Amino acid sequence: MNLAEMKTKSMVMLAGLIVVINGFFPAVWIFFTSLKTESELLQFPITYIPRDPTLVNYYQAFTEKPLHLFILNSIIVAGASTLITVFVAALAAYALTRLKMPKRNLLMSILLAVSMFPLISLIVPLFQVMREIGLLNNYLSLILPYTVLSLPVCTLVMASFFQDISPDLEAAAMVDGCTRLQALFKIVMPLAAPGVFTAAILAFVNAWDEFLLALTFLSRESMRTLSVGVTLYQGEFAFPWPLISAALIVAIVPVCILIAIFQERVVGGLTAGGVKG
Amino acid sequence: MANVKLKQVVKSFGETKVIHGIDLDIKSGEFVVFVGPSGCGKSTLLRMIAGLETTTSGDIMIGTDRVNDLPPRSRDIAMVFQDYALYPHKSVFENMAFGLRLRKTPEAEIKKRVGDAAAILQIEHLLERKPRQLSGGQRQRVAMGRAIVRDPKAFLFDEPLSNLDAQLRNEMRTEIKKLHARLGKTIIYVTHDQVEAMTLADRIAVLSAGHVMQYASPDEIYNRPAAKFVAGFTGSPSMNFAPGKVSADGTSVLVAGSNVKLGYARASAAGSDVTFGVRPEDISLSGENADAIAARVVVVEPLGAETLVTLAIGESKPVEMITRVDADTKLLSGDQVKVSINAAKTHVFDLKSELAITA
Amino acid sequence: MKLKQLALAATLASFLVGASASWSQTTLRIFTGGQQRPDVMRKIADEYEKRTPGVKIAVEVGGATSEAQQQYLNTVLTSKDSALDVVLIDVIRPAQWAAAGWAEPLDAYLGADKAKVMSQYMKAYADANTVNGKVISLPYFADSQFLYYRKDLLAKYKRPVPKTWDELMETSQIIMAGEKNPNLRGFETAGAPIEGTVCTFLVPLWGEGSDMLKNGKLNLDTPEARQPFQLLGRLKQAGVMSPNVGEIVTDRIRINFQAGNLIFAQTWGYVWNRSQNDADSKVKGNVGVAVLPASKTGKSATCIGGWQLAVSAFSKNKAEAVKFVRYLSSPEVSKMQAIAASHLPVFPSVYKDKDVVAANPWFEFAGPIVETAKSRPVTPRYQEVSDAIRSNMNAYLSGTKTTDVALGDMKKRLEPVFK
Amino acid sequence: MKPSKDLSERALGWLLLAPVGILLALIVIYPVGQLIYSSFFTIRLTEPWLGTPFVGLENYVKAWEDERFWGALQNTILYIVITVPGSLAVGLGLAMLANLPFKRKWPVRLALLLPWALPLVFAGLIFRWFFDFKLGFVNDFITRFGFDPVPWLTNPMMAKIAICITIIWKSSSFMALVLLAGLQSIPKSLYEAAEVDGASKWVQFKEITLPMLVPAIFVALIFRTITAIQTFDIPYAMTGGGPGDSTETLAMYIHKNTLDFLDFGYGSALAAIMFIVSIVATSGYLRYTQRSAGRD
Repeated sequence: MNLAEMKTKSMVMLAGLIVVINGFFPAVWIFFTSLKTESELLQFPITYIPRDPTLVNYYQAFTEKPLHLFILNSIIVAGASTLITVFVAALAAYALTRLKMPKRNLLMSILLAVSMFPLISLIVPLFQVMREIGLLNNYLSLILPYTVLSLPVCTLVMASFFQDISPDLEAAAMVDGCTRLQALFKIVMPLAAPGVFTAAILAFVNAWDEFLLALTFLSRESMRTLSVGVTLYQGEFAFPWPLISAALIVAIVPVCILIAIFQERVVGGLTAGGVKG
Repeated sequence: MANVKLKQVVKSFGETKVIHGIDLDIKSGEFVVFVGPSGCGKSTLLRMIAGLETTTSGDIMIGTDRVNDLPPRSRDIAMVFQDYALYPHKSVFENMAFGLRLRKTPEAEIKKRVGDAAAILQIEHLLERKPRQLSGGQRQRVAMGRAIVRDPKAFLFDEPLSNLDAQLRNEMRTEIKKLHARLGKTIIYVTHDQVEAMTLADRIAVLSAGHVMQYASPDEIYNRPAAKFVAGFTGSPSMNFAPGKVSADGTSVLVAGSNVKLGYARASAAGSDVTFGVRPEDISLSGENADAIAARVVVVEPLGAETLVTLAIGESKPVEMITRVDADTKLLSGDQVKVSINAAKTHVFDLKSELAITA
Repeated sequence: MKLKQLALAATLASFLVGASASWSQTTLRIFTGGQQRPDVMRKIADEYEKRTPGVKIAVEVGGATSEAQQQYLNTVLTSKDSALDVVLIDVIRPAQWAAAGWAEPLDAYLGADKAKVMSQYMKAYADANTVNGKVISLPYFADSQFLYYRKDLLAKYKRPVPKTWDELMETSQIIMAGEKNPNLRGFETAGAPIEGTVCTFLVPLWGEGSDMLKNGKLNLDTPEARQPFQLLGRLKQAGVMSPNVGEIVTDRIRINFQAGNLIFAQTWGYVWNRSQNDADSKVKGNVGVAVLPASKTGKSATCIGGWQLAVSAFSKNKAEAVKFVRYLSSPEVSKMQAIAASHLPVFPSVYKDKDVVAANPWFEFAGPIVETAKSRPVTPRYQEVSDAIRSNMNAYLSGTKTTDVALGDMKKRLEPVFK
Repeated sequence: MKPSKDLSERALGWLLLAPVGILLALIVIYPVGQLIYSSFFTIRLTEPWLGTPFVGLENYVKAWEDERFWGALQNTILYIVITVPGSLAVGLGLAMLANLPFKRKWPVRLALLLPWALPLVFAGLIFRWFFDFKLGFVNDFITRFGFDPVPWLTNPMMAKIAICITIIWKSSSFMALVLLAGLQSIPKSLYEAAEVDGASKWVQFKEITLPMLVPAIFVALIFRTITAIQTFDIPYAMTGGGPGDSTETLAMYIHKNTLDFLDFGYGSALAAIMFIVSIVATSGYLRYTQRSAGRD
């Protein structure tokens, strides 16, 4: 290896380090905090690395609140809304890209315009809708709005993927005896798998992140989702950071694992879908 | 304009060596083609000359300068890429002008040079268009135009025709040949297509697995291949090979139970097992004569101008060989015929080294 | 095939029977915040279920802060949802609940007992739960702001517990100068834009003998109204209060006090237990509780807190709910809470209960202080009032508004509420 | 057996769009209608005796005269103007760095995905801690270099900076993902051609990377703008709008008016205004998609 190559190599390492630190430092901070006792945390000057690491916060995070239920609820809500979003968005994207629909650009624009409406201002009327159809404290009260939240983006991503699939393939499938719908599900969808996957991840993270609706629509403690559940550790009179940090770490880990497993495909999917948008 | 010289050029990626110490001397104004199957290292070698790949060791000289450590932009070369690499957001004119602008060429000069190149390539009417509005052949011309306007020391072509259909490929091949004749520039051209290599090159470098197998004129490559690999890579259909045994005096080879005369004696291989090779056009149907070998027709493929015939030659253990015959020759599969082999055009290769045995 | 259908029918039938059996049972759903010790509430509910056959209590735990809870309740109640029967509400809310018609007035249920029932409670609580003569809710437990102080430090420097703000400042400066601990501050109170900051404004104002409202009209054009700003400004200027008071939230005061970084603190009742019992508390055994200071001429008053029980106007089991509320708001439960959760009782009598005092010795001093507690302005638009006060107080404490601007803006926002 | 009949394309199209339509109608269109309708009435739940009289545009007039609304609007616009280009710049930087040829790709990718997957509220809470005057590591860091601690969250200017930094940190990673996707779709040969043509790295960035990234940048910007208009969680968690109202956004003010003050008429009017702001801010994009759709 010559000097120039070594220089390049160390520059690349440095770049990687910057990106990694930028992405990880809050998580690392939170992780360290989760190993501290409250008194160490409040020490001044502050400490960075825990002096007496303890796992007691993790134990407490699970015993003080049903953290496992929060995780489960988040998985149920995010998972179900992801499935519905992908399904519904796939149908719409198909109709908008592959069928001869009148005014499809207009339809697309409407879809986008709708997504621009600040969801935050819809909480009260939405709450009434949910109550009228009896969905309060029902997972559906979050699943449905989350589905809508991600619909426009997912439709766009999938539409851009569908556009790239040769119409001949579908024609071939129909000659072979598929109906249009079968052609969609058996030929187009599998071929657009990266797009479907990207849409799914987007929808999942959107749902996983959401706070305000979750706070308002699922009030029973056993039905809280993670983003709300973790903030429940704080109180009027308390902000137990180490405990919250432990809960946060537990909350972040599943997503991290999910992302670590699928990161290749997330980036790959965005690669293909994001650009064309 | 300049000559290009490679001295013991080596390229390795980590532990794996992909170019094994290549020496090549390309004369100023010469059209040299690197040919070889995919993965032989020909593109890597070209990119090393361009400066797009680092050189692990050895020297690359363009003119009198050693350019190993120069970035591509300082090597004064122009390159035409396989996918043309036209800047999609720039018009044809701007694509061609880009390199000149970067060299701070005066506007009038840019106009003139782009205009001239466009005239040569007959793309003057396309100058305002964007690349995506062009056909494949037009894009190809633009890519060449971009190289021409630069007036560099050397042109590098990286499989420039492989994305075109057969018809267009032939046309563009002729264009490139004309262009070389007109500009007289040093051109290094990479292709896997031996027809392109044969038709375009002043000299061909046949590469295999990071080695130059032969570096010679097309005629020499075709008629005096230095190795079995080179022989098999050129000509279409390619040379017929069969296992053989050189006679004790070295003047003939025993192939499929029949004795085949050699053009001259291979004393060095007398009595040893070899690979025998003969090109299809050097096998001819003949009447009964002393040297004629019995053969059976297996497949007949009329091409219009000529007909390819696959024969099972020999008596004891027949081997299949292809020959070209006149289009009027009427043969059916299963016919028994006699063939003779042009002794002057026979080749013998060593079994192990696969190099041609020439003495 | 037939058999399967039969089995299915039998299963369905058994479900129906089971369901109809449970119909004879009433399930009351009570909503409480996560900070009001839902675990203790559960125990009390278990006790109630034992005594009252046919009634099941479901405890629903809401958001962490009073505001988070109210935001949720707002959505539930504006849509007239009958899901909740009993709701635990902050002491500042009965007026809003009365106005919005969310709480079932309890007068009819109390009947002739009304006067007797209400007179058992500390007066401040009887008042806080009565709006326009109607009993909107019943008190569950009390709370108020106290002046916490460091007994050891006051003793070391031979200073009395301050009666006035000037004394507090002087004592702080003396001790801070003597201790030479750069982390030690004299005084801390809430300054972030949170509900507690309303008390940060009101306590000194009351201490001047003034009030925000006079006969229901805004009364901030007085010289006294400038005092809270000037006082806190002086404290901050002198370094007695930390420069970051603008980001101080309630629990931060406890943390700082417990860490031994404060001489005085103005905060709620829960701090006593934590600072005396937490393993990491550095002030164990040195915590004193007193009434908050006043001005030289005024009379000290503290800010009332605590939680009330309201019956939802949309409940389908109002009668049962009221019964349950009456139970929860009884001396018996007050004592249970005092012992199990250190919740301050709403009955003067309970403060003197032997078991209660044994569990919480400090209740002895706390009782009289709670008696001095005053309510924050009573109005259905309290949230707007609170917002006007806290955001301007916060702006002032952060140094972004002067007294004139902060007070002016506060008035501007309050005027439409009290027009 | 009857031959199965395929629906006409158009009928099938409408059928496939139906689920979207139903969901939108239920979750967005009906509530929005209710919202706009409400904005013409006085609906103050704290004072139900006022009834719900029709007041025409009074709520809008009130907004026009409401300093706090203008302040919130100004803050929102400030956050858009700072954080949208900010996260684009940081995101582009991250994407460029992440696009380098790493031997091990997963730590880098994970580092890009993590901030994206971290819920906004969490990000707000964590950064509030970072910017804490006394216990935050930012002040710890700068005091170590001999500077005075900065009152990050209690000074309006500094609080805005802290919020913008947090928003940029949180949103730049998604930006980076989209841009990285864009970068990876640029053929390598373009850079090689430019290299041979004589372009320096900077010229390559300016002449190839940026123009080629335009579609990706556009997509990223639009989604970022839509979310920036709705900025809520991060300032809510970090400052609660303080000091004073100096960091309050439109979304927070709407939230306050509806869920705290229970003034639904006024809150609805504000929400409707916010919708108009969204439409204005993104209409350019709509035109762009229309145009590009028309072109292809």
